[in-house]
Amino acid sequence: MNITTFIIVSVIKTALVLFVLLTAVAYTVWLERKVVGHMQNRWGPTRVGPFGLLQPAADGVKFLFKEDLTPPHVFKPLYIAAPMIAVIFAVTSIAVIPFGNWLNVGNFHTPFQITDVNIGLLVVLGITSLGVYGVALSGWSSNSKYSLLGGLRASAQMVSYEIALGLSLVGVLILAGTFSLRGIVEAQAGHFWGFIPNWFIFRGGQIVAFFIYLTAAYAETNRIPFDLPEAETELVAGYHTEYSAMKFAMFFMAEYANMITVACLASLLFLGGWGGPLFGPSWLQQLLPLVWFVLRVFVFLFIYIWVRGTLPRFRYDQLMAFGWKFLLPLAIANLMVTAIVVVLK
Amino acid sequence: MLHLILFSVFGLVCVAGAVNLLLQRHPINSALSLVVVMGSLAVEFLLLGAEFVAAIQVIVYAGAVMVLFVFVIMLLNAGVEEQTSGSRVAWLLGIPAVLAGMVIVCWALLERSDAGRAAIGALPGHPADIAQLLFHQFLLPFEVTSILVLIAIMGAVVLAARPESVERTKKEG
Amino acid sequence: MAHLTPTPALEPGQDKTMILNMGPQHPSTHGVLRLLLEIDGETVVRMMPDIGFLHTGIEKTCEAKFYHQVVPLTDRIDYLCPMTNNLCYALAVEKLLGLEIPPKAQWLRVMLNELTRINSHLVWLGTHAMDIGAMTVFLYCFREREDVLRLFEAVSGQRMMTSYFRIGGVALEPPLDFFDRVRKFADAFPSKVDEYEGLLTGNPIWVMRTKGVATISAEDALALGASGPTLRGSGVDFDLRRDMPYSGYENFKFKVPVRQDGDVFARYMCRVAELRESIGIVKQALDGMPSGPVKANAPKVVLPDREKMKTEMEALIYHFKIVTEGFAVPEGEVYQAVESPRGEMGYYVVSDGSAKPYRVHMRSACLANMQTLPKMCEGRLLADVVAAIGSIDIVLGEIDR
Amino acid sequence: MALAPAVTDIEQLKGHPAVARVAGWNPRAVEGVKFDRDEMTIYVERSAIRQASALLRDDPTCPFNYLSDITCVDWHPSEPRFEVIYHLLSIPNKERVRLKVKLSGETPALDSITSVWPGANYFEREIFDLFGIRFNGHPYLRRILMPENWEGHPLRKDYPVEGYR
Repeated sequence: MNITTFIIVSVIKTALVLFVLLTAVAYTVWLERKVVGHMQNRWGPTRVGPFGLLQPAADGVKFLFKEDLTPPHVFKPLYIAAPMIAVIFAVTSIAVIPFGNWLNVGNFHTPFQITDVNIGLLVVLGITSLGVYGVALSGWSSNSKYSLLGGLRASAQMVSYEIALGLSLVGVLILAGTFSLRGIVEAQAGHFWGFIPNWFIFRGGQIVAFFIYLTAAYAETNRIPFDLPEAETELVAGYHTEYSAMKFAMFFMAEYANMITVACLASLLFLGGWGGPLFGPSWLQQLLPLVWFVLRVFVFLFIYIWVRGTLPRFRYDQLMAFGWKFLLPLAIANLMVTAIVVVLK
Repeated sequence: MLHLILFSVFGLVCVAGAVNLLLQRHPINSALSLVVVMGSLAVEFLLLGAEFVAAIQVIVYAGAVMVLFVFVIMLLNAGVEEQTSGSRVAWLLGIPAVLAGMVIVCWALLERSDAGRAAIGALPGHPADIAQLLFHQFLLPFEVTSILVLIAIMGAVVLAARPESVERTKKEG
Repeated sequence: MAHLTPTPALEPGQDKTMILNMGPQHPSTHGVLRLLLEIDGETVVRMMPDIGFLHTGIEKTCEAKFYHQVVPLTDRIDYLCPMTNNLCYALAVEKLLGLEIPPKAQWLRVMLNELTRINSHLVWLGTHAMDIGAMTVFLYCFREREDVLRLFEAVSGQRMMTSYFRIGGVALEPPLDFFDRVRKFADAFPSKVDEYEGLLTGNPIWVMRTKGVATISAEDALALGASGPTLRGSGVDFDLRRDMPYSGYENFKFKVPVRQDGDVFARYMCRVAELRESIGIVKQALDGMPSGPVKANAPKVVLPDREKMKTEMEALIYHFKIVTEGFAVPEGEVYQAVESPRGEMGYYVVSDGSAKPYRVHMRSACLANMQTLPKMCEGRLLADVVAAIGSIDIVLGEIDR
Repeated sequence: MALAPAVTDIEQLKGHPAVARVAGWNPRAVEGVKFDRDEMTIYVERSAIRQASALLRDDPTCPFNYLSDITCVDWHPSEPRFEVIYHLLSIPNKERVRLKVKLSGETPALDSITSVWPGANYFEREIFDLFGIRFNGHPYLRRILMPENWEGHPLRKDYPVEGYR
């Protein structure tokens, strides 16, 4: 592949993935409103389009045309940059996430992935760890007490839970023996005992790791029961109290894009990625992995929404205690057990 | 070719960030400049083939250490620093010293330029290689460093602990 | 008890702390309450509630109205339990007049009063849970509240500002199928309470957020004038319905839930238990509903039936007189207290012998309960403030009047 | 409408625990009593209110351990113009008593009872706000319902309802 085709293919892939991701973000919001609505004896959006399907578009238009207020006394450069930082880092990590196997059209082969790097997982972790800047800076630059408290809570929470999140993944890495997300998925192919799929969630006690990952991921994405940075009943809206219109929408997008990233990672690392039964003609066989992958992501997102409809919110000190005193030791224990098992084998 | 261009661009970004770090008057701007430096350094590592180091650079420095810096700045609500002309000794000694240092570094680099020069992207940066170095070749220094860091952490905890909590610990035994 | 006297105004600019101005527009101050918080990190060092944003001068307005015209004003004090306020005012004026109320009116009042309590507690539970982050409970509660409001609408024509209890009885006979509808609701309701409890009572996060949080001892609660579930949550076994019965409450059997811990969880458990007790009282009222008139036989005070007005001369004259010039109430003063969902709701009515009350004062349970708030919150985290506000169940309309 | 006439003879009402307690402490503190519509009222001398309420609170046989309410009535234009009214409740004995203090209209002031009942705080502030009565010894006597810069005291009978002209 020469450099021109490389650039063209990359641009096309990036644009496509970005489009799909942003659409998915919009429809995750719709899904959330719909699912939570049905859980709570109401309908969710119904007015705009069939089943309210055009609601995300209406929301987008609304955000675009809303008055964009910049309160006085904010630290303007960072106040404007913060939502962009948040959304950029939220979206960037999708670059290394594989969605499926290879696409083969005649002579042309390309993976369903923007780029495959052999430290894919580390890249995702690195980029998401930068996402905290958006939150922290928005909290600080807004020059509002609620925002500041929200920003502080968010950065402390994200830094703390990142450790547990990272450690929960190490077990999987030991079993897979690679940082490449594609490699990790390939390590989960096949079945053991004839029928149980060879997913990491079923292997070597990694169900514990999955639980830790799930919990830490909720905290990383600031979702209930860990949504303290924006706990609206305490901090009005936390770090984005002072934001309106498109800047607010960017934070919103960042949150949902992060949710999707986290869901993708969970599917790749624990649920066998895009593995699933393949049948039919060859074009179908190429596209089916995408379907299986999206299905897993959907299930994961559904659990997110379900939890939101069920649980109350932690208190700040309880959240910290839970992260440091329970999740982190559990993650370390899981890591050691996994390592010992692998070595003994 | 592409790699070389990228390498040079990010090298410049890195230097510009470092200079900006010194010039900025507001601590938060300085901190963010440092983040830029870290980020572009990571890219340099990546381009050199040290992917693992690059990722760790971002995760540890940009993602954790600098976040704590920003955190502290936010908490203290540090304002703009006042501009001072600086002491004359610094001007007289500092500039020649910096120049001399740069000359020495350049000379050293040029002198050794042939030996051990690695092609871009050819450094042994794979996690397995790093592990080999850390846990076989340099195991002792690695462990000694970790003990040193542990002692430093303990010292920091003792220094940062509030007097009353130290008292309580003493009482409890 | 000097430790309970409030600290003077907060002075900003102290070194380590920050003044956070919570409210008057804030999602969890349940209306327009402003809390001045001095916080150190997220720990509340001092708290000063600031009220009065909803002050509408109802007490002053009452002095310009005839006695019967005051009834609609009482609805608007506490918009979550209009019937309790109606009842309290009606009882006070009836006591001034020395009026006997027929049993059916009394039982109807008790039944509707308990439905009001359920209505109010449902709003409390929903918003309290929402404050702590459990969003679904809110909508579940409002689902049942809707049923109660429909019952109110059926009986009084209004969902919230009912004005159904009048001086000398109730406004109208309830509609024909009303009691069946109430029974249907009463039969279905306990399982709904199970549903709320299923989402909250056993939930570890809920327990973590409420147990041992915002505690107040029985002595402090008494000294600060707390009443209702706020007092019973601290272990003081006192309920006006049982201990100083009014409006025929002595005829009903019910338990008064008391918890000893004095924390948010205790108050929560008290109120949830009260939901079950209230529905029990409603059922008893349904079972033993006496027959007879719903208004006292006092033509000078009670408006005549529409039917009589059209056929009897005297009724028409009385109607005209009551509506145009009210009715004189003998000189004197009366303090009547009832157990509102929030505590002791008291009406102090002074008559100078004319047709307008000389002074009407409402003893607001929330105003006194809110004095416990700084005691509960100081030294605790910001998130606990929200839990504490929810747990004392304030209605700002009642506080500010 | 059979209303029993009010009893105002102190000798007849000596049986009431609150009357006995206050009169037993200082007969001059009791300016009068009234028993009307099953409610007991004791008129307390202005300077004795704090002591009287403390006495009633600590009564060993019938402790009036709960302060229900404090309010005020303006009898403008007659003199003494104001009546400050305390409603006490004995939770163990399920008994209520009403204390009344009469104040002149000149510079109405009396002792605060916040040192006896911290819960009196808001009630006294409300009376200060709406009637303009000062409570000596109150820790934080500021307007509570009306804005800080409000002119006049709205619940006074001579307050111009339609605004100052």
